[in-house]
Amino acid sequence: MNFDPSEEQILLADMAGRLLASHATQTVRDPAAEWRDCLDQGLIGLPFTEAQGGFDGGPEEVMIVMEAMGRHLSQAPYLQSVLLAGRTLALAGADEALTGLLAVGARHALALFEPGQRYRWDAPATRAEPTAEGWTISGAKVAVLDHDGETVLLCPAATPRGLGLFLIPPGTSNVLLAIQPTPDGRHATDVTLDAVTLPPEAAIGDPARNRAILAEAVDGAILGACAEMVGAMEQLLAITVDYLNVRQQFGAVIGSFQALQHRAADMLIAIERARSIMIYAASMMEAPEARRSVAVAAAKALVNRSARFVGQQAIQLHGGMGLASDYPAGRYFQRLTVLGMLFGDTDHQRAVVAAGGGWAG
Amino acid sequence: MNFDPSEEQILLADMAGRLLASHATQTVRDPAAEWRDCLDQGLIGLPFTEAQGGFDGGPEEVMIVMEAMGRHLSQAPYLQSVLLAGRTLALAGADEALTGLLAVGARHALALFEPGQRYRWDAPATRAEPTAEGWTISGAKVAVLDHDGETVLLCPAATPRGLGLFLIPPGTSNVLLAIQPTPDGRHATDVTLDAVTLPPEAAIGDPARNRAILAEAVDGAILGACAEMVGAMEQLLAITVDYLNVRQQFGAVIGSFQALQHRAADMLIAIERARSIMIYAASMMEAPEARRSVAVAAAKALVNRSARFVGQQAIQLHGGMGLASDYPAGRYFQRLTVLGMLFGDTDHQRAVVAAGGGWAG
Amino acid sequence: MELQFTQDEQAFRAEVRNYLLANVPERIRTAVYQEQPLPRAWTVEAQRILNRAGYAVPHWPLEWGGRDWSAVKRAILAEEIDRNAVPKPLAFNVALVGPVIAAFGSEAQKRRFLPAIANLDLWFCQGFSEPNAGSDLASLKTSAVREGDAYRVNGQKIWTTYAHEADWIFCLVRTSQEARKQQGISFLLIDLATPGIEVRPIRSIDGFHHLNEVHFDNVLVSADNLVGEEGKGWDYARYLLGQERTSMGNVGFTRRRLDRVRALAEQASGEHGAQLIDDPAFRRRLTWAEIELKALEITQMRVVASAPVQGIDPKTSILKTEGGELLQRAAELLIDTLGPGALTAGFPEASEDALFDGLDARSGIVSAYFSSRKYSIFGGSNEIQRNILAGSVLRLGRPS
Amino acid sequence: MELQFTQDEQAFRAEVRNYLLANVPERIRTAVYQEQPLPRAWTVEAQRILNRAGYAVPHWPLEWGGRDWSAVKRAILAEEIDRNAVPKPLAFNVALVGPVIAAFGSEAQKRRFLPAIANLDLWFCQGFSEPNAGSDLASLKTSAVREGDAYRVNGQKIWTTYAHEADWIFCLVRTSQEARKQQGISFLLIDLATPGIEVRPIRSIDGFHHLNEVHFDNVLVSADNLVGEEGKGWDYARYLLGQERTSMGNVGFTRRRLDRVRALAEQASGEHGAQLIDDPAFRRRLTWAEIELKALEITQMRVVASAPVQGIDPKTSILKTEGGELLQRAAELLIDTLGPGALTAGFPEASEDALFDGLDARSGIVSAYFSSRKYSIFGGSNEIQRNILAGSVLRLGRPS
Repeated sequence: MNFDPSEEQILLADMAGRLLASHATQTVRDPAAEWRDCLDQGLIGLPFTEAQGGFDGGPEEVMIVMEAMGRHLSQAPYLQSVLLAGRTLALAGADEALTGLLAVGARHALALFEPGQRYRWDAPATRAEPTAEGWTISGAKVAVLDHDGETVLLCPAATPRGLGLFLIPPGTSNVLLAIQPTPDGRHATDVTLDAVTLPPEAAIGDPARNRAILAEAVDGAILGACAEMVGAMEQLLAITVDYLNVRQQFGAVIGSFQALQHRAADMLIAIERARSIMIYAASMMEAPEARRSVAVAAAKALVNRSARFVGQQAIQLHGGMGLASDYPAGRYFQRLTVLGMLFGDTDHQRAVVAAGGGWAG
Repeated sequence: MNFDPSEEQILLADMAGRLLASHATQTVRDPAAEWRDCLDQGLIGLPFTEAQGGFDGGPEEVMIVMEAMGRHLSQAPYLQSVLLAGRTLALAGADEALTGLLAVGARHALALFEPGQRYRWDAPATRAEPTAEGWTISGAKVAVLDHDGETVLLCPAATPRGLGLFLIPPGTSNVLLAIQPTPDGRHATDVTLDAVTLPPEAAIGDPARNRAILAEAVDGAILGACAEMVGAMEQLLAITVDYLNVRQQFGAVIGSFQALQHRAADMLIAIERARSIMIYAASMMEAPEARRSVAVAAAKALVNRSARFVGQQAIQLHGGMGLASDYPAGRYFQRLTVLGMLFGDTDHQRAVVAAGGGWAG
Repeated sequence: MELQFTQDEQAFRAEVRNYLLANVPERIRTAVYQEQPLPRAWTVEAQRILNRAGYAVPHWPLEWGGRDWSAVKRAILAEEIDRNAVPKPLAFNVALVGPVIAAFGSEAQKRRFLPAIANLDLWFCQGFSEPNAGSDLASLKTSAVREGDAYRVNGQKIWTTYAHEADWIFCLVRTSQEARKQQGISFLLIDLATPGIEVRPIRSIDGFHHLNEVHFDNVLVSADNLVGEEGKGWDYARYLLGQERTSMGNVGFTRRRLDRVRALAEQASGEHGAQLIDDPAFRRRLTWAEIELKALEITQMRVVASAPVQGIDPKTSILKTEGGELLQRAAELLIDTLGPGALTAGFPEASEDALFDGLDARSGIVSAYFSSRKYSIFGGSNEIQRNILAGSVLRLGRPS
Repeated sequence: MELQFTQDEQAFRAEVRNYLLANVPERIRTAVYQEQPLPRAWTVEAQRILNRAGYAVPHWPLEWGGRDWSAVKRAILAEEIDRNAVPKPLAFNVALVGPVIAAFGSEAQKRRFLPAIANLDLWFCQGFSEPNAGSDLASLKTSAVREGDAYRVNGQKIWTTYAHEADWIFCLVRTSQEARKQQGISFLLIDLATPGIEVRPIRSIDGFHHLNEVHFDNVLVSADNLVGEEGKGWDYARYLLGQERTSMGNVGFTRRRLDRVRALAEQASGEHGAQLIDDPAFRRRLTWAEIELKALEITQMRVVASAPVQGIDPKTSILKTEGGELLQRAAELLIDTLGPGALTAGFPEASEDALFDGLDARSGIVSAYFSSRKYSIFGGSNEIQRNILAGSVLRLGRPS
């Protein structure tokens, strides 16, 4: 065992940090430019194999990049288009679409959730029927992060042969998008599919394997979300400590009050705990699915819980300033809140662990 | 609404406080003498009607007395012999036994729990079969508080006609007692009944009503336990505050450290919360059973949770001193722990509330 | 002791509820239930409906519209207003500035302001906090220098809720630099239309605009608008903070939120076909919140229905602390009913015209989660409340 | 990064486990598993079995019995000892006084003490805390006055675990009144059989006798028993507290407790016929504890398997705090498996002869709940740990 980053990993962390920091300091952020820079610097290709046109990054490298994303509140659609949809394309062998992502940054988005199913995604009510010309898909998807009118939708749907996966290009007829801003300055979209017709080649993957493919991509993305949250929490604690050491009340910096000191210590404890369970999940990414998914769910449960605590306490320690959205603390709180609700809230993830029964080691 | 004690209630509180304080200051406590004093001063008769030979005390008076019991860590078997077994006798119309209690303090104990049923008591596996000479009872009971070789056992058992209630005098053959000290200096007993033969008049109450009778007595006793815990918590907080204002470390009394101050404030908050929910339960003692039992379960759940927090934090704030059983803090912690496990732990009681669904008001 | 509501109190509750349901328009109650921001006119409309029935200022002196109802009845009234999703009478008017004017104001001030305050003909906001005087209010710096019949006011207030909706502001200002920090402070009423005042919006983390900075640049205020004596502002502020504790626990509001949580969780799907309410983890959390709310209800009533406590009643700080934390817990439960749908619930931009565009009941829930953080910060943070409990109540740190 | 155990580390774990299971008698492991107090002889027996395999003092210098195993391997060893219910090597010997003698003792002291300490031929207890020097250790008053070749020791130590079982005590004593508080302190080894020493029992809230007061009344101690230099005791104590952090999180112990909770909850009935483990509320608590323990395992390994952190490693205080809190949580789960049966589990009297009478596995559980409170108190309370995290790590209260 060894938890120290290699030289290459240190270089990667520096590069990603510099790139994202340069966007974080802009008055008006430009997610598209941030995404372009990610492409130019090879971050988009990071988690794909050389054979796929990528750079062979593993879970450690994903953690490094996603922590930087969290630290700088990146608005690039990396979690969605690279870790979730992108890795699904790679696992499903959708080479053409993957090339579009890696070569020109063509954005894809995986639609996991449906109305009335909460965080379950493996038994969609959306149905795809084979037709003479290809497929007809009907159904509804909700809360697709970073999906909009220019994104290719990757859509799971029930087919007569099992779980299908379909690529729906932007502008396809009978696809209705309801795009909403998220509280963290990104956007998410509800999608209605009303007898959408698709050509045969829109189906990717293999109904016998698609569930497992999605599970693997989702687990990888959850690990990425955990890392983004850990990065965001660390930066939020740093901002909070700085504030405590500057803000004066009753003739002293408020950081000298023991009750506030212990609260900050509890935040640090919560963050280190989150980091450790994230590392555990990363170490289990190659394990069989049953063990991997329990590890990932445990990580998200504990990171979620830490994030709610750290986010709320950071606001509390900032007093009125924490409630102003132009001050950075609130932005981090909003980001942590959104990520906490993504892929499964704390109760959901804890229940997944409990259902998995004990630990294998 | 009005929460101020009447003049009579103030006198009762003073009397009970003085009586119990006089025993609390003895180096070696004498529970029998304490019990005798309770009899002499009319405390045993308190919760019974005048017609029964008592003094017509209601839930408010029971709260007052039991708070004093908690405050002084009384070892008199009041909770068991008066509130639990005594009130069962009264509700079941077992006049002769009740007279023994009221006239000479004859101790009774109600056996609620059985092996493998945790906190459920309404469907005993213990069976009583009618015979030519009366009854034969077999079964096992566990954790009968304050029961010993001189106590009349009040024993619920399944009969062909429904839930039976049986009086088993001390010394009855084939009754095996395993008496154990409890961590709070009292004792509790596991009872084995191996074909115990009883005369016909051993059966009291009415199988059609016994479950409701027991439910009412148990709810009343739970309210009493809550009050004992509230009294114990208040005294424990007072002891802790005194200690914090005396103990010096790093050149200051430790009560001047803000983190410890806030902990003590949280203890106070927890205690007031416990007191309020106890009052709510008291206000519901005359309500229909379904509402009463939800209110009582809610009270025990919240008082339990408060007590675990207050007890543990009192020990923590005392440091090493809290771990020494000769120092009073530890004794209160032990008492709170035992009471917390009586009648149902926090999860059990909360589940009772959840099963009862919402609140009627 | 009389641990239950009397017949009379129960009848009063029914009377209040009937009046509210019969008189306050559904559209207003729906917006409040969904925690959407109200148009100014609706807030005014609702308060006038309450005022008509004597429900806006029952705790005021009789001659200014008060009623001789017991504190228990006033607590019932406050609870029913909140529980039935009726907008509360504007606290800045009826609970803060009104009682101060009634107690310390001149007859002319009373006549001019009190009826207008009760009826929300004038909307007041509160100018206490400053950038460097939050919890430590005595450090405030906004100055008011006497010049003949007027004061010249300079300085800045911050976190001023609804300053952009208000007509007037009541301020603590420093009228003397020489006295002990607390003594140089006076209580001044200022018309926000006076030249030299600039109100700047602060966007909140809930996406809305409630808060403001108020800047005073050589603002001339008639000395007629000084309340009471110069230099006594600190005492008046303390008096004001000690007023009307009948709704300090926010019991009715939390009750309404938890009722809504339960309603939503009965509609929402859980993960295995069942309703969310049947999910053991969710139900456990809701049950705890309901148990704690019941305790808080009793604590609230203990504050109002017991003999006044000598000195500081610890229950006041407890009500503030617990009331706020429970509201926050209820907001967490609310947002958790949404599941992934919280991401597309919508989130308001700060611009005024977006106030109702694209926002629905779900959006109000998301905003409510964020905005609820204020309950442990404003009005004396929970840390300040715990300082009070430890120091003034438990008397910690004072070796005997 | 290498986030998994290597083949070599896994093989080492298997080797350790096999040795422990093959060599440590079942009766000892059962008593440890059931958290019953061990007879002194069993503790000694177990440590000698460990010492034989190099498992008692692997972190010591090679010449005194240490092994050149990596910190990860030593952490694995510590975890396996705890997890398999083998008595830990006596910490006072192997983790505290041993390393100090090895680092600062004379050659004669090393030869005399180190092998005996490793093999538990001599049992040491720790004389640091005093009635008025707990968290504030620098205030200690026990004096050692040099008289020729000896020190005359007067004073009192308290909370001395196992003083009634021990042969020797290592003490911090004040050898100079003049220096700065920390500088007048020396590190002295004292034979408990020396005239003038009285050990008085302190009964614990778990019903047992572990703790003691140790009184020194004109006790003459040979100056040969001074470790290192006079006046350097504070530095040695700091050195000692910085030693061996491979088991600071108590990961193996908590793992064992949680395994036992799971085993008991699979046997115990729930309330509706099912097993307790299937009760959603109980399972939820157990799952959380298991998740947190997994995080703590990784934190523990991060402490031992990463490059040393410059300055204070925050993870050390976190390990101490979280490790203790998790042990306490596991104890709560343990006692909660008993239900009402906790009342008749039995509770030990303080008298020695009652040590095993009437006590069974259930009694050990009840006592464990009470005794576990010590983990957040002794060895630097959790409040002290949070002070360290806030002050030395986050550097709070130091305006930049």
